[in-house]
Amino acid sequence: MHSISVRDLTLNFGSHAVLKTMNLDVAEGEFIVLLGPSGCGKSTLLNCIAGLLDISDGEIWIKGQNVTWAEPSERGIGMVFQSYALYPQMTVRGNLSFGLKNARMPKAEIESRVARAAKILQIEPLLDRKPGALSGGQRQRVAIGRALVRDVDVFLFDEPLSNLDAKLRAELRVEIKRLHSRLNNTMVYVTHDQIEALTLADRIAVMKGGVIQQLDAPQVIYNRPANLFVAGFIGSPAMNFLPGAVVDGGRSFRLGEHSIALEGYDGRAVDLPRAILGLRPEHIAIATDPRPGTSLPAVVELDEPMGADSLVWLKAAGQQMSVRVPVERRLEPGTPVYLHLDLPKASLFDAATEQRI
Amino acid sequence: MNSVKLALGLLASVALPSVACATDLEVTHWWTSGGEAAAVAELAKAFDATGNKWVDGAIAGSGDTARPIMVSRITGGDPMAATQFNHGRQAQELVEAGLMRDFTELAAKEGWADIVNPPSLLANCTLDGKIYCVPVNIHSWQWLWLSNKAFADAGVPVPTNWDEFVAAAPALEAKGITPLAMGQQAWQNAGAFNVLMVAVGGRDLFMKVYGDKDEAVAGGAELGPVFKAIDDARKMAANSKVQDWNQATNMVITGQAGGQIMGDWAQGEFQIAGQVAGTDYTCLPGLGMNEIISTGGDAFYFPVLSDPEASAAQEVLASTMMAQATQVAFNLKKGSLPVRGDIDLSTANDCMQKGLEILAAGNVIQGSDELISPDTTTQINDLMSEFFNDPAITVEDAQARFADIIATAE
Amino acid sequence: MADLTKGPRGAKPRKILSRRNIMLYGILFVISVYYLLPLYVMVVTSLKGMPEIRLGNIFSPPVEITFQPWVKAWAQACTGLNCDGLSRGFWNSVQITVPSVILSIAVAAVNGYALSLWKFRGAETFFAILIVGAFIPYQVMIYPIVIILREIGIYGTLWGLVLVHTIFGMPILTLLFRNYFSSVPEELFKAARVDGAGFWGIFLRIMVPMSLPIFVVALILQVTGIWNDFLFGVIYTRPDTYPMTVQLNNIVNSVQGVKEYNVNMAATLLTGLVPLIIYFISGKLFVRGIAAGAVKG
Amino acid sequence: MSTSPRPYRLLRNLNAKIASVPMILTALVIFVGGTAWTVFYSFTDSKLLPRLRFVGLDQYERLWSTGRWLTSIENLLIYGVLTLIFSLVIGFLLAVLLDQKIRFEDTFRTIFLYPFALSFIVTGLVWQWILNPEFGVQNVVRSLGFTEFVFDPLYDPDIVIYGVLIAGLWQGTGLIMCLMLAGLRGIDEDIWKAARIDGIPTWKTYIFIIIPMMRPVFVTTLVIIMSGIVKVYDLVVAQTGGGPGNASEVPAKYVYDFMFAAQNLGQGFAASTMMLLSVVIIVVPWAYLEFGGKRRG
Repeated sequence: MHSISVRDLTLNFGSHAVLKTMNLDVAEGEFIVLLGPSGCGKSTLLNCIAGLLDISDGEIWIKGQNVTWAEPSERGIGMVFQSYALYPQMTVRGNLSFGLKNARMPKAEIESRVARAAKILQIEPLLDRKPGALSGGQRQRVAIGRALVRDVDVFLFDEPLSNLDAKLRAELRVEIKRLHSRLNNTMVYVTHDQIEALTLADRIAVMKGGVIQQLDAPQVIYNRPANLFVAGFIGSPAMNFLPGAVVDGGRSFRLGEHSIALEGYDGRAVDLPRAILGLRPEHIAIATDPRPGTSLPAVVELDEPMGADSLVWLKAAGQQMSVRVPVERRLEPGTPVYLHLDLPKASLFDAATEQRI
Repeated sequence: MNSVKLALGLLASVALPSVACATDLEVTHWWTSGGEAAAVAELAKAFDATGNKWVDGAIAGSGDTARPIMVSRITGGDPMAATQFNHGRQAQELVEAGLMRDFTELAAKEGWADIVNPPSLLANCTLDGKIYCVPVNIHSWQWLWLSNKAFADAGVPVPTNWDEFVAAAPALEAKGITPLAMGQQAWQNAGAFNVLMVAVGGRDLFMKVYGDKDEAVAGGAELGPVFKAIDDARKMAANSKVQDWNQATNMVITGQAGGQIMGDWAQGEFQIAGQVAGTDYTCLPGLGMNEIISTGGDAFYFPVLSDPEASAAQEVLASTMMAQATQVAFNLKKGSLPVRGDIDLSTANDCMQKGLEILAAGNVIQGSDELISPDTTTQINDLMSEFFNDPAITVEDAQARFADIIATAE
Repeated sequence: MADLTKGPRGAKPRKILSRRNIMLYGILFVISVYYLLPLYVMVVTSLKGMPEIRLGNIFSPPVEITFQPWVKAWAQACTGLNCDGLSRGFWNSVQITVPSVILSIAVAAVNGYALSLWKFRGAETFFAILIVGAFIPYQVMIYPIVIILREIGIYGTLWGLVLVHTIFGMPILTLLFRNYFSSVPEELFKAARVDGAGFWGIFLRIMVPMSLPIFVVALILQVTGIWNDFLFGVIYTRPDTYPMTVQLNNIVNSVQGVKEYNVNMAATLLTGLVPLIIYFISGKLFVRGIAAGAVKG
Repeated sequence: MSTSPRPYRLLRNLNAKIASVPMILTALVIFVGGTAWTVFYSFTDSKLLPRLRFVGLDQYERLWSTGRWLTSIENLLIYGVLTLIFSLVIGFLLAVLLDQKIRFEDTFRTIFLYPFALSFIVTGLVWQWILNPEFGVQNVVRSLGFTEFVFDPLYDPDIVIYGVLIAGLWQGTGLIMCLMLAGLRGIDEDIWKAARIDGIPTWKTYIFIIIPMMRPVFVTTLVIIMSGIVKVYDLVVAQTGGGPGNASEVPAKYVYDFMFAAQNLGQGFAASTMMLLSVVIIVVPWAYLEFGGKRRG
């Protein structure tokens, strides 16, 4: 049984389709991250799952129940929002217990649940304060606590860390991960931050234009992006794209006057007049000598030390490329070098369909 | 029957002292100036004496403020027990709609047809042979009130007619006295015009214009002198900057103005101010020209009520209003003439006596309210109001517009 | 939502006696005179006797202060047969104002809440009609409303009048509440739904407690409007429940000889006292609430 | 938790819909229904009571050939345009003045706003009194030695409408100032900092940056000002009674007078219909753009 199952979900605003026949199954205890640029429909999908938006077509199942038309509170979910959405006139305790009171839970039970959540999140000293007197991080803990006390199997996070500064964000990210491993409940987490996605998720659903582009484990998403969009969206700096053609019955990639042997590439190899070769910066090595068939001559333009490693920007075959190198390796602008390509880790896309081949 | 009811009422009120067993009747009217209020008090007193209670629903302003309220209440299904209307055409539609009580029976029993004089008053209350209202007084518009003090101050004799008054105007102005007091409300301007039409033009002309609605006469040379007179009035009233009619009357009382064209209700104000006709002020019916008075007046209408007790009390009130004693008391205070021809008003002052004489001689005409619809009245009011306030409007323009109004009048 | 506690935003203050400040305060002072003059005239006139008023200068302070006009306006002035001044209407006005204010605000608040957070198909259309309704002169509606009230059977009752005030207060108040609730973060509303609060639960437990400023605005607008209303008060009630403004009109328009300007002014001030007091007490909240209800569109 | 079937569209948000019933009824029955009723009967020759005797466009022909109606339209245009301009300009300038970090801001604000608590009836009476040539400003100036000084707007048909305007602005600008002040305070302080760094003069910052940012405030303000203009009635009645002559007549008064005083409902309805028509032409497209069909979230 899936924890959450979205079946053929469609959502239209007027004539504009925001979500298009979407399908998504989330296993029990799984941490799914919905990732995408703004306007891709990821928050909309989350709101549909929560029951905060009426869908146009399709079904939503949670824990084996068809909840397509159930009220949000009847779906057995807890939700955490970007702006925390704490009730300003209630104390922290009031915020935590509001939902339980609405469910007409006995007082003692409410108290014990609030106490437990407060303990887990270490917000016990704050219980009698109003949200206005809390810091951003504290507020978000309370917001998480509000989902926690509901003792539900599904947690929905709508960009919960976006309003926090970088340091707090990293802290809370870890905390959410710890929480997940402790509670082991299903979590659906919306973000536009790929670091959050890559660190937290069991699986990532990369979305664009109301469609899930790829749904896979973070490493798969990273290493074997399903299409050009996913390849470009994930990874910083972005994947290097080299436009060219697949020739020789799929055995080599022609890039201007250069030809690269597609040795060890694990895709189906067919000839394509217009194709794109994608290589992540760390899958390229810089050398002084050429390596026949799998290297390209290049000229260094700029190097960008980033602490742990360094990015080198070069020009090769008329394309700008970036390469990740150890920080000790400094290269003067104008130096001619050869790029050795790690083709087994490369991605090849059909320029027309933008799909991986 | 009424006395039985009264007795029962009294008995009941003795038996159950804490409960108001007398029927409360709400009576709405717009009589709120000093003289008017004193007159209403007489009606209320007489009615209260029957063991019932007069609940006063005065709405100040003028009929124009009060009438919408009354009409709304009646059509809204929450009518008062009795309400003032100028009889004539104002209430006709309410009667036609069956919202007003029919008093034919009571009138027959008390013989109103024999006692009401002139009979046109009762005729105005009658629709399809049934009587729907109780006339309470006769008001005539055709009076010129002059301040003896003002003329003494100016050193000219008190005029005896309109022409002398116009001639005396420069002398008054020389002393800083406003010759003619005139409130700035439209009905006062139009009222003066209608008065001048009768006084200067005569009864026949008036009837041709308002009775026959003869457009040719309205626009013709016959009406020329009337428009000249109203032009004189406009010049004489140029410095009169008051709104209400009784403020204008007050100017005459205090000698700030020479005179005022106003209906006989102005008399109540002189009376309240303790002035004596003949010595302090002079009244000229028909402006001293044609001694004819109109016999418009006020009447009370009684909306149909569902409560039988209140309906019975309505009859008591109607009967009370028509009673001799009430008529005398009320009209003396109001400065109007009683609707009954069979009562002695020897206590009335000079001016009222003059009015009574004219009435007895039958020199009466119908009031304009009875001849033309409120709609037409409003149009004439508008015209006269503009005329008085804008010296740029020529006599010819005004007459041409007047003829247009008469042409479409109903 | 905007918060007035953030303080003024204009240019920085400089020396206290700079030319700029002298001009600034000079202008403010002159304008204040224009705004205060009528109040001054009203107060001064109401404390004078009639002979002094006749002497002419309305701006001169009273030589002999008399409270007689106030007494007369409150308890003695006549309309028709009733000579008990404004006192008669005071409680009537209270009785009309209190339920009218409560009901009209309650309805408008719920409207604004439903319109901003529970949008349903067609809701905006009804709202647009309502806004256009704000432009319809009341006079035009007198007749249809008489008929409607008659058909419902509450013509002439207090509830009829309360209903009329609720109806005519609705457009502007709904606009204010809608704007206010639109500025409430939508996530708060979503969180409450996840927490299992329903339409009324969210309204009463979440929205109302955080809406004090806008309720103050609505309160002031309605108390002022309803207390000052003459037209509906006189048409849709009966004499024994006439509001104070009807008596004010009667006093001002029943002229006994000369106009008693001092009594008129005293009556005017007495009638205006309730809204003025309410306004002075909660004026600051009023501005803050206006900020919340009008700034966001 | 149970498998819930898809509910009927009408039953979604049922509570919100139930709660909106008063609004929907008001919009449909009162505003649309009442308006339709009025338009319908404007084609009849109804006198005191509505009756179904159709006369086609006669009432309209008469309306547009009546000098008083034309005067009232002219007055409404003058009064409306000037009120709109002056309310916005004065309201905004006052708000800017108060936004200069001045002392006694509360006091000044109270002074400018208190007239709003008073009714138009009161406003009209006071200004009638102040503008009365025998007692008021003219008399005072004359007594200072300027014996030829003439200032009697209420008695001069050519300028009487400006006399009404003075009173109307006195009553209403305070509220506009409040709205504007709220709008100014709602602007992010960073905008001011940015403008200062860019060296933009203060007045330019207001006109080109601040005012455009205050659009929602202006929308609310416009609704309030314009709905007040169309409905202006009490003020004229109390201050001038429409006089001298018909010089200060306004459409709402024309409607009222013809419906009730002249007992010509048909004519009154025709005049109402013309008023409604102008409202519809001006307001509906705008209201639709501003409030209708717009989606959030």
